[in-house]
Amino acid sequence: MENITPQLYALLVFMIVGSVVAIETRNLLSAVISVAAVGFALSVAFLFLGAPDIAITQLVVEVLVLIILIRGTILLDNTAVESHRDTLAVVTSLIFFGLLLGFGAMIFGGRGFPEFGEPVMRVSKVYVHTGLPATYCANIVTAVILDFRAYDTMGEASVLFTSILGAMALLRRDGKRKEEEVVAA
Amino acid sequence: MNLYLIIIGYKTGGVAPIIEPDMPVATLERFVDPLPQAMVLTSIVIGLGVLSLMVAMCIRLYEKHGTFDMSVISKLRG
Amino acid sequence: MIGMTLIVKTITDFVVGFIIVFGVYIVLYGHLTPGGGFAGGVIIACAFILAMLAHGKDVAFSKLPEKAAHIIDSGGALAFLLIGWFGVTVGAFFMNAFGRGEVFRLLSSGMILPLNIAIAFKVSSSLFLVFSALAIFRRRSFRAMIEDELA
Amino acid sequence: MNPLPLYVAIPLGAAFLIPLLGLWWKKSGETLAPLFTLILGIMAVLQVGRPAAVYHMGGWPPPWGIALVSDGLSTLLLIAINLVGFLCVLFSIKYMQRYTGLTKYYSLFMLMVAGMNGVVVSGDLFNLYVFLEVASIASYALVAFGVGAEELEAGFKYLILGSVASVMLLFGIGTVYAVTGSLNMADVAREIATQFGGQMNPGLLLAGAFFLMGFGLKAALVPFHAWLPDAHPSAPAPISAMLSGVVIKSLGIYAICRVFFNVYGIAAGGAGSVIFANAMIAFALLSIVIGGILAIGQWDYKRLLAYSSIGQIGYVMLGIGVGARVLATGGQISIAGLAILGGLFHMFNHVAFKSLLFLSSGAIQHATGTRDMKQLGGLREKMPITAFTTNMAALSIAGVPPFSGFWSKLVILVATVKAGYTAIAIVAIVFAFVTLAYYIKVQREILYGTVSKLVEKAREVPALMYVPLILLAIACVGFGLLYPVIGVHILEPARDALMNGAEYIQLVLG
Repeated sequence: MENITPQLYALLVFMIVGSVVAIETRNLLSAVISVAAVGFALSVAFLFLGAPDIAITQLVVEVLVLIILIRGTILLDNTAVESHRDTLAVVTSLIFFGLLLGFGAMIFGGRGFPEFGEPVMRVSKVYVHTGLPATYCANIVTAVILDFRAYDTMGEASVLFTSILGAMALLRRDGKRKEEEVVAA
Repeated sequence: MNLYLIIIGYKTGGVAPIIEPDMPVATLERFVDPLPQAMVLTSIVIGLGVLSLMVAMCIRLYEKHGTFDMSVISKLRG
Repeated sequence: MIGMTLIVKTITDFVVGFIIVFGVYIVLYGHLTPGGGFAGGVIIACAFILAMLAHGKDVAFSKLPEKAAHIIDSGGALAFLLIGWFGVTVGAFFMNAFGRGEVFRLLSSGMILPLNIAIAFKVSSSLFLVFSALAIFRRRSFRAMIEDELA
Repeated sequence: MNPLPLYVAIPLGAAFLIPLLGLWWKKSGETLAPLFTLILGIMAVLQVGRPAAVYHMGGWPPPWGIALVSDGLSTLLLIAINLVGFLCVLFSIKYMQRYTGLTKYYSLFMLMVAGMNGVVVSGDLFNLYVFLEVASIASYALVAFGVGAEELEAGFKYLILGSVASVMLLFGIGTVYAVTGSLNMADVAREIATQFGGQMNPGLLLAGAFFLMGFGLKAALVPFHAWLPDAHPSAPAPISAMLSGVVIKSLGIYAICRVFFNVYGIAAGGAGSVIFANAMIAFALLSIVIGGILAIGQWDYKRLLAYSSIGQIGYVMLGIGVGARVLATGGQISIAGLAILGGLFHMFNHVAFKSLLFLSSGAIQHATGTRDMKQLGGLREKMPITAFTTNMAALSIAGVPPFSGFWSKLVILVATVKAGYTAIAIVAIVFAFVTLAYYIKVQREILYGTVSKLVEKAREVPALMYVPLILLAIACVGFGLLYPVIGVHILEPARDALMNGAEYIQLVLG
């Protein structure tokens, strides 16, 4: 069991720097790009942590997000936003950083949590051991999401369906009909 | 918007408790926990969905106001 | 000229096929190797989006008409639900009602493969749709803004 | 056959079918949505009196697969969601003719119903989260459905705050999983009860705080209420009725009850329970006070109703929180039972009268084109049916004696006094009078008084719109008079489901 902690810390520092840049920059495009950089670093981190499924998904989603965000921002408002600091945003981000630090300290300090690298795996032990004989599926993650917990995946598909439908609904040409059409209808 | 994305990213990295990077190795004892991975996969999808809805709303708002600056847009008061 | 330069167009034509094939591979082997319906679907959607970026929306829509994309979108989701419902015939919602097949072969593990395919169809068509809606909306609204300014 | 998965499968199937058929058949939404919601409503009513049941998704036994659970509490919520859903769809048919994209509207509506049903029947923490997201995302889109500047901004605010809530919930669920190694609610509950016993693990405390914040945001309890006064007035009226009537309850109150009573076992009185119970009472009091004070100064009718929702949710939470605190500190079980019963009864009543108020506000807006109370007046003469139903709902929510709202508030107050929290009870009584005050303002400004210029031209709304109003008005009166029936068959099973944590574990894990 090789030690992967140094690489993880390096990626973590990179992600924190990237996100700070994303919050602090006043140019929308560079914010989008630094967010994407954080996403790619995250994908590499997943690969280190033994989650190739997640790494692939994160990677392709990140590409798509990058395309959509650049497409959405580049021609709209490429000028730097020169406005005053939004105090609310700063306070919220500080609170979240505090929470994250506390969270990280608890996880790594082990107060009440299982040790890092030693998960409880009470339920998932069964998935790992009976996954192959029960579902004939070599990829246990796929076995979990599409067989043991297929109902969740249906929910996930409906989430995507909902949000896409919602986006299409919001992008329709006119929201309300003209008064005369209503009378006619 | 960016802040939200970053939070999503952190959470997905932070939650998964992991043992060992070898997935296809036959020794089952060294497998990582698959359930958090399934959760993270779902949450990535949800993040993508929320993002596309948010971009749609942003574009519509931009069309109405000509800016992304929330202090200009804010007309509703609690 | 609609779309980007000739170099971009040629390379896009060359690459799009490979991307789609790769996406299909990711989908079909989701139960054996990393990946699955969702990741594969996004890859396929990216191929269509690439074609759209390079050639403009008309060429992309001639490959996959908007109405067809709507049908695949709803149909994929409906197929997922129906496969789940098929399980009721043998006992429970989402019970694996198909033959299990042989381990490590393409046609194995029952309903997982069809579910992956259904998700892939759904994801790719819906992402293509939302991207085209975003792109088209932007163009239209800008034209409206310019017209407003002229008027 | 156990009908539990149908509560999710039917509306989801409808939601996928409506846009598909809508490509050729423009009226698909208006035809299919009322049909399917009617079926669901009938199913939910037939659910009353059945014993609690568990359904194993995919045939996998509970800790490994996902279990669906229906007990008294789920049944209560299922009835509320599906019946109000049906009435709101019926109301939408005429009301929504002013909008475009109707197939998308009905599809999103069905997805919202599916999401709420999924939350209510789920027995798995992560599954609850997934369906909560389905319902929330559908409601974000529906709030902004009018795509006006105000609607979009309200929707955007709701989306951002809702996403923050979702992230908190995911943190909480991840923490619970990390500590207990399971996602099934009953399994987690057993693990907490046996492994951690008296003292709470810090991880679980943190997760509990995240759950309280996340679900509190969805329920719009006061420190987290900022989205509600914008979102509710901006949405189309049937959606406001759904949001205020059932969404904040099934995604917020129900989830808080389920997590803290059935998973955390607040009744067992661990070290963390008193903190959580105190937090619930504090949020409840803040909601009552701030909701009441802000409501009285509003001149926008729907905004007034939105603040009133915050105040009334505070009463629901007060009943539940007092019950939780009494149980956690080892007080008398009968008093706790009374408090929880009052909270649930008030929730059930609030479903009826707040949906009614929002729907009738929609009818008023439909007829007069405004919701500014200063421009309205004398509506009683021009729109007698709408005015009558508004009157019923206002009297009921203000707690005037023969109506249902009076009885539920009375039960909550009696339980609070009995439990020894006299100061809290006095605050609640004072703000019950504030509620009365702002509904008197509603009556004076809108229903009575001189007929204003806009009201002059108003006509009574079409039958498809006022039939749901009349049905809900009957419910408002009926719940008060039929309390012996409703109490025994719907509310008491729900209360027992909350108070007997061990029974829930026994039911699911067998």
